[in-house]
Parts: sequence; C-alpha cells; structure tokens
Amino acid sequence: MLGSGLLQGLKVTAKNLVGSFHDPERLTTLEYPEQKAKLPENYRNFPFLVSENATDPMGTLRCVGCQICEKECPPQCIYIEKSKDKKPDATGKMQVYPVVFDIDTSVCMSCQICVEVCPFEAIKMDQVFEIATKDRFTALLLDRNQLAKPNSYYHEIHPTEAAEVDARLLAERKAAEEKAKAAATPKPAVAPTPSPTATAPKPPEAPAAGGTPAP
Amino acid sequence: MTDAARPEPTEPAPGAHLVTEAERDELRRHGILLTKLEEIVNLGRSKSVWPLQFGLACCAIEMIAASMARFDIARFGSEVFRPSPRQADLLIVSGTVTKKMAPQVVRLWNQMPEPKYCIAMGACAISGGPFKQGYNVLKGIDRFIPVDVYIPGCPPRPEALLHGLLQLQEQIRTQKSSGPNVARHLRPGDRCDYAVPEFGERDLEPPANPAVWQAPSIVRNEKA
Amino acid sequence: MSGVEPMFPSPSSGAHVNAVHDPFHGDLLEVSMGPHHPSTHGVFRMMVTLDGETIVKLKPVFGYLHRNHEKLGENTSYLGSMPYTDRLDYLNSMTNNWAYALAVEKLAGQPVPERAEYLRVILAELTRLLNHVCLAGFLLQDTGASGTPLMYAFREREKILDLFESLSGSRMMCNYQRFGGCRVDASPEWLAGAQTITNNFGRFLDEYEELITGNEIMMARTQGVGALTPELAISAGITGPMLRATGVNYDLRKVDAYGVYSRFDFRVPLGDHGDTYDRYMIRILEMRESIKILQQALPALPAGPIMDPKAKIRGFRPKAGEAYGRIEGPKGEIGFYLISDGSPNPYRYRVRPPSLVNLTVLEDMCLGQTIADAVIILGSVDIVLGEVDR
Amino acid sequence: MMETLEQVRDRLLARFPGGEVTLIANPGPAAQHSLALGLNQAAAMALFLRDDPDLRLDYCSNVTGVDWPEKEIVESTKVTVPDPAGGPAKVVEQKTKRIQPGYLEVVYHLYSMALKHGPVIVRLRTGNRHDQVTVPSFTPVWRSCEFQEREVFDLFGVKFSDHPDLRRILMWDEFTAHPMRKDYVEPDDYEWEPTPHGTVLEKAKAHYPATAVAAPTAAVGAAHHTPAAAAVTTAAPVVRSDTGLETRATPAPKEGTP
Repeated sequence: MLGSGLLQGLKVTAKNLVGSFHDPERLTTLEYPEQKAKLPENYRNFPFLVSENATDPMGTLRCVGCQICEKECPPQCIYIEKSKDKKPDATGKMQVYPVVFDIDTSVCMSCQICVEVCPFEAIKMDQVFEIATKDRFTALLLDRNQLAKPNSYYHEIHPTEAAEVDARLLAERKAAEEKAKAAATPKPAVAPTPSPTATAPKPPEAPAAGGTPAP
Repeated sequence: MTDAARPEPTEPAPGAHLVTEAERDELRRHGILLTKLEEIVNLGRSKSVWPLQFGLACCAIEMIAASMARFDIARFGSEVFRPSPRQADLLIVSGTVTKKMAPQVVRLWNQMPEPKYCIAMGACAISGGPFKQGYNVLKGIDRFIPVDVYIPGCPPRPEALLHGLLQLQEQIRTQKSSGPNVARHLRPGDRCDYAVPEFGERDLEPPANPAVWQAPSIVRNEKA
Repeated sequence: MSGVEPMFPSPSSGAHVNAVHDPFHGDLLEVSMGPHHPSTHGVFRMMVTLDGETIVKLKPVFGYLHRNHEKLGENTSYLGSMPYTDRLDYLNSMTNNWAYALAVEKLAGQPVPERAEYLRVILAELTRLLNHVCLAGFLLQDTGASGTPLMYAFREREKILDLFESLSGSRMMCNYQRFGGCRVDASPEWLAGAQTITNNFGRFLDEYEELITGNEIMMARTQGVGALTPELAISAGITGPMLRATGVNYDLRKVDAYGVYSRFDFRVPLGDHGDTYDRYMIRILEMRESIKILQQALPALPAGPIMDPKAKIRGFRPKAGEAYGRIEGPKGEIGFYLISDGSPNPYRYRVRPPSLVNLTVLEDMCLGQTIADAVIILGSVDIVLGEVDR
Repeated sequence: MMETLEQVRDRLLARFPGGEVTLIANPGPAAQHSLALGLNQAAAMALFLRDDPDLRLDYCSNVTGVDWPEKEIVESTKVTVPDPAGGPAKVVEQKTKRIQPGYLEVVYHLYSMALKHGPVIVRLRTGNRHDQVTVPSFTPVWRSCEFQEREVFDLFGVKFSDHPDLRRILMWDEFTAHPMRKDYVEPDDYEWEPTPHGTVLEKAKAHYPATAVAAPTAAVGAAHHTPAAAAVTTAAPVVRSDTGLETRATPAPKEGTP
C-alpha cells in the first residue's frame, strides 16, 4: 500500500520519542556544562611535563632536554633549549634540564608521538580540553611553567599507566644503583667517591641510538 | 533600599552606574530585574547565536556531532544552522582553510550581517595546525578575518566547541554599545568589508590582511 | 602513439560552456555549486550546466581542501605520517591507519602478530559500521529527510566512538596502528563493550531500515537515479560499495585476503542496477556482513603480543625499494604507494584516494538528471573531502 | 596464476617490434617489479595489456608521479696505466663526475578485476624535467586515469598528450609552480613561528625584526642560565622573557601589502 513505508517510519520515530522519556538508550543527551562525561583513562589531549613534586615543579622536571620529542613531533610544535649547566634531578643525579620548553597548542594535534618516543617518561598526555580563548598568541603557546604538572596529577588522570611508569622507573633506578655499586666496588682505591656525572652519565635505559641529540 | 545595603560611597565617576552591581543582585534576589537596554539586547543576542552551516574539514564532523542528540547544541540556542550567510550570526571556521578556499571564506564573512562573530575551531583554523607547513595551507584564518574565540584541539571535542560557544556568549553579553570598548561592529571605520585575497602566481595576494593580522614577532635563539 | 579510441570517453571537456543562446530551447545556465554548499559534503564544488532543470554538463572542481598531505609525508618520518593518515578520510581513521601500516610493512617486510591482525579486523569492521551508518544518514539528509535519520546514525556512531576513545585515546583521530602491530592492547572490558555494541547493532539496523528502506519518498528519489554500468565502473576504477552496487564482485577482503580476512565467513553483497538505491542497500547489507565478521572475530581473538618484538617505533628506516599496499576501506580501495631511498623519510609518499577516483563518473551519472538529483548522486558516492583533495 | 613480468615483457616486445620495454627490479622486500615502457608505443602497449585475454588488466588503480631530479654522481674507476718505463702496469683510481639527468616518472598500478590478479606496475619516463615532459595519456584506455593524470600534471608538471581535459586540478589555475617537485620552494609566510627548527627556523629568520640583530644574542643566552634574573630584566616590549622569546606588540613591517 502506498504510504505504508511512511507510516512505518513514523512508528519508529514515535517509538524513539516515547522511549526517550524512560529509556536512557534513547535519551543520550549529555547536559554538558553541568554534567560532564567521564573521560576514559586513555583519553589524550595535549601533552604536559611530569614533575616529581608539586612544590618545586621546575626543579623536579623529569625532562632532561634531550630534544627527541622536538625532533619526532610531526607538526613541529615543540621548542626546547637545553641548559648548558647541570643540576640535580629528583634522584640527585646531575642532569641537563630544559631552560625553554614550549608547546604551541595551536598547532599540536595530540598524536601522542612525543610520549611514545620519550625515553625518560617525562612527557605525558593531558586531558584538558576546555581551553577556548580569545587570545591566540600568548595563551596558546604554553611554556614550561604552564606545562609542568606533578606526578600526582598524572596518577589522577591515567592511574593504570602512571602506576606502570612508576614501577618501571623504580626498577630502573634500583638497577642503576646496583650498577653503580658494582662499578664502585672493584676499584675503590682509584676513585673512592666518584662524581655522579662520571659514573652515571646516562640513565640505564637511555636509547642506544639517538638518545643524546645530534647537534 | 536601605542605607545599610549601600556600599561605601566612593566618588562617582562621570557616567558610572547609578545602581551598583551589588544592589542589582540584591534586587534580583527579590524578583526585580533592573537592567539596561544594552544588556537585554546582548542577552538576547547571546542566547540565539545562529551559526553558518559551513564545514571545512575534520572539525566539521565534530561540529555536526555537537549539533546531534548527544551534545545537543540546541540547549544553547545555536541549533539553527543556516545554509545562507545572510541569515547567520556566527562563522565557525571548522577545519583547515587552504589558500584556495581562503577567498571564499572571506567572501562568506563579508556577506554575513553585523553583528557577527567568528570561532576558529581546531588547530588548523587557528594556525594551520599540523598542516601548517604545507604550501597550500593558510596559517590561520585570523590572517584575513577577525576571530573572537579560538578553540584549540585536533579536533576539539564537541564539549570543547560548546565551551567555546559559552565563551562567545559571555563575550556577547558583556559587549558595549558605546564608549572606548565598543563592540567591533560599532567602531567607526568598520565597514563589514574585509579585503578578499586574490589568487597569485605563487601565493595569495596579499598573503595576509595587515588591517586584521598583527602578529607579534618572535625571535628564537640559535641552537647549539 | 596517439589515436587510441577511448572506450569510455569523458562526456564533455573543457572548463566552461558559455551560455548558449538558442531561441528554441532557451539559454543554458551555468551554476557553480559549492564550495560552500550545504549538501556538497564539505568544500566540493561542481560547475553544472543546466538546460532548464536538466544537467547537460557537470565538472567537479577540487582542491579546496588540498592540505599537501603527500608533501608533508615526504618531509616527515614514516611514523610521523601515521597521525596525518587519520586526517585523510576523517570518518575512518582506523582503516587509513591500517592501509598505511600495511604498505610500510610491505616495504620493510615487517611481520605482524596474530592478535594485532585480529584487532585490526575488529577495528576496521567497526569503522565500516560507523562510516556506512553515517553515510546513510547524510544521504537521507540530502534527500530531504533532514535530521532524524542522521541523528539516529550519530547516536550509534557515538557509541562506537566511545569505544575508539577508550582504546586509542581519541574519538576520531585514533593514530592506533603501528608498523608491526598496534599501539595499545584491548582490555577484556573493552572487548566486552565491543561485543555488546556488535550484538545490539543488528537490532538498530532493523529499526533503521524500518525507518527508511521502505519509505516511498526515499524510493522515488533514489531508484533509477544515477545508474552506472559495470563496464564503465571498471574502466573508471570505481571501488568499494559503489562498484559492487553495479554487480561487479570485487572486494579486496576476498581478492587480496589481507590480514586474516580469509579466516572469516562472510558474503559480498552485490547490486543489480547500479543506481543510488542499490548503493544505499549495498551499504546496509555490508553492515550486516560486518556484524557477522565481528561476531566471529571477537570471540576468536587470540592471546599474545600486539607488537612484533623486532618492530621499531623510532628510527624506522626501510631498505631502498618501493611498495604499494591497499585495503578495502569503507569507501573503496585505499592504497599507499611508498618509495624508500633508505632514509628515515619516504622519498615518495602517495595516497590512492578512493573518493577522488569514484568521483570520475560523477558527470556520467548526473547527465540527464535534474539538478536536485545531482545532490543525491553525490551523496551516494560517499566522498570525504580530506581524502579527495588530500 | 598470472604470468611473470618477464613473460609479459617478452610478449610485449614480440607484439611491438621496435618498442622499448625495460624491466625495473625493486630491491625491497615487497618485490613489486615494474615495466618501463618506451613513450612512442606506450598507449598501444597499454591497450594490449588491457585487452590481452591472459592479462585483462582492466582496472588501473593508482596513477602517480615521481620526481627524480638531476643528481651529481662521482664515480671512481680503476684504470691500469702501463708504465712508460716498461715496469709493471700501475692501477690508478680515476674520479669522474657526471650529472645523471633528471626525469619525471609516471607510475601506473594495473590490476585485473576480471581475473583478480595484479599488480602490474607500468612506468613512463620523460626525457628531462623542463621541456621534454610529455608522455602519452592512458585516459583513453582507462577512465580512472582522468583525474589522477590531471593531478600529476598539476603537482609534477608532466604533460599528457591526448588527455581530454588537462587542467590544474588541486591548485588554482593562476598557479605557476609544480609543488610536488623536489626543488619547489614554498611561498614565504613564516611570520608567527613560535616553535621553529630546521628549515622552518631558517625561513622564519627572514621575518625576525631588524632590531633583533642589534640585540646581543649573548645577553639573551646568558639570561637563560638564570631565568629568574631574566624575568627581572624585562624591557618594555618583552612580554615573556622566561621562554626565551620576545613578544613585541608592534608587527613586523610588511612590504607590498595594500
């Protein structure tokens, strides 16, 4: 019968209309500003720099300014200048640090490649997205002070991943200590107190190739 | 209004509000809305921003998603996507503006009636984004038209678009119809007529509109 | 040597037809549709010459979203191009990822572990579901059913996007595949979620078909509109559902049997008339086959690693050579042609876009139809401008 | 099963006496070898590939261009020079420089939908990159080449004789360059480049204000060692010296913009 298809369609829309009053499957609206969707743990939007503690973020950045992420970033939105001097990181090891670490969020495409290539677990993906602004030039270019967020924040947004990372870093640190001990014991007479830079110029899991940036 | 409710009498600047914010809040609590014509106009404008149905690239899909049931842009009065620029208030530049497309975007902007607003949605519309270094990609639509709100992200979530829209609504609510901070469209000299670039042999002519695009210059050091 | 008689000559040539004054028929009218037109699915533009309401000539104009994908691909590393492939056909980032990963794996001779192959199949079929369901929504939008079918389609799409987001971290730009495997593993909860969606999708399709397939207006608008012959379709390199709607049995999942597709039992739906209605129906039927594949792949997902242990993420330098890898994307054959000269960047990086090649016959399909039908025919081709112009 | 590429080549040579067909080996693991066809009989050969009952390559999937610019090749050859004194001949290494001529290449990936095999990869090479850039079009043989050959024309500058509608497809008509060539130079619009490195940094430098040269870079560099001190020494136009960038309110002078 002509028109039966139309009537059938109307039946479906009526079912959806009525269903939207009692069936959450059919009423999917999320009342955004008041009600926020729970972001999945894996959600990623813009990178941030992990610092070991919140009180001194600049002093405890995990980043050692190796510039791998800068080189690998596909849209080239990271800019790093590393320091010429060294200062102790969270474990007390002398390390180079980034004096300038800028990310241009107006270019970043949140592809996560910087996170994948970072050998120091220093850069991770954030979950903020409510950053609409009126000012493009200064507000969207994030410097290291704005990028640094404590490890506790990382645990908050990516709990599983952060626990894995912490366990891995701890194991690495232990291995490094044992290695240093083993290196120190055979020839105690030569260098009783080896300088930290001499025994551990690199973290143990530093990449074999390209770990130190080519100039 | 009692004397006790009055705040400290400060020297009233010429043209200052006769009724202070605190007093108006107090009145509002009692169910009396005291307002100015400017504010009520702005309120109306901000709650019915009609966007142009204009999708460029990936972000357009998220823009469509924002207008669908899950995110429901209709709750903010912006569900009326107009196909014609003559009926639209808001240009959402949702995606990469290529150099081939840029003249058309400027033309659309010129055809929209004032007051009009522009949201640059996504990295590409703001700065060219990941495609910035391409030979045919415009490095930001703000080289040719004034942008009110920038929403970074690639693409921004639909919630981020709604957040940007709320920012724009806030901006519309507080815009002034007179005085030094008058809204853009009321400024003398603003003729709603932005220069449309021409296709050149290698690039757009001109590559940016100097009346709109005033980028600060950046100097980076030589690296070791 | 010149003078090869073209089997299927292009219907007309040249950039413009000036208005022809003919006192008997009246003037021809040249209309520029797009690049800003609500129903051109992006920034597509057609120069249409009309005789009354009938199309006598139609020339597509491209390039309004030419984002220099190939040039950027030659200037970034192999890994760096992976997130860019997400933005080619931005509805189907997972299949784009897979096509690119497949081409690079061919180029480097990189094996892929079994679990990753299964995950790729699962994600590709979920992508096919979301592409086809959105296409049906947009097509119906073009025929005038504004809103409702598209809203239902997006309701289902959001569920699949939530799955993608919880796995890969992003709704649309998944950046999930890697050379030699996948980036993150799927948890049992994720697989359970995928199973639920697979189980429920058939019911949704029933409802969706009840809503539109039998609709008289829809049938009147699409049946016999934009018919395409199989011979022309083959010559013009049409692939995907549009080719199969003409009755040509050519599905790369069967022909190339890439990945682990040979292990699943599914059929290739074929059309009969090659018109717009067939193209719509093929997609609905393909979704049902996709559900069938998902029902087989999800329980059969083997345990094991998701990355080949020898695969390199950083500093990936394939030996000199070239490779062309292709898969059956939701829109047709998406291929990547790579030439390596042994450096970290590809020497030549080329995308074979199904949408662009499928548009070759747009003029042939539209000639003699009315201008209102051109919109529907274009909608049934299923283009995404990010891929057409790259 | 499809016959091997050598057999295809031999049959082509037998069918087209005087034609040129070269097998080009692909050293990579993909082992997708290809056939380079001579330009004078290429269109007829393509027709043969399409219609031959054993091949029936009725589907041309992918058409693309590749740019191979001129390359300077230094070859060292060992030449034995007989000693004029009559002693043992000496082996002398001679270095010869030669310019390997550049050319543009069009690559076609052919498949058969009827027999479901492929790919057969066909290459056409131009004489050079400037004036001998015409190759026969395959659009009359396979319609799918129509837009893709236009794209090759637009981005690489290969001209196709017999193409029904050879116009620019992606760039605008007024555009003169061929941007996918390796020696293409992009237009200069590197104005706001806050995160430059490599070639972008070089290009962005052209837009740095003239005053930046006068400013001693050493002083800025020294400030980096003590970021706290740098923050104190904010000159008026400098907004954020901690990041090492100077943000000036005044735009860089532009030229020639109305």
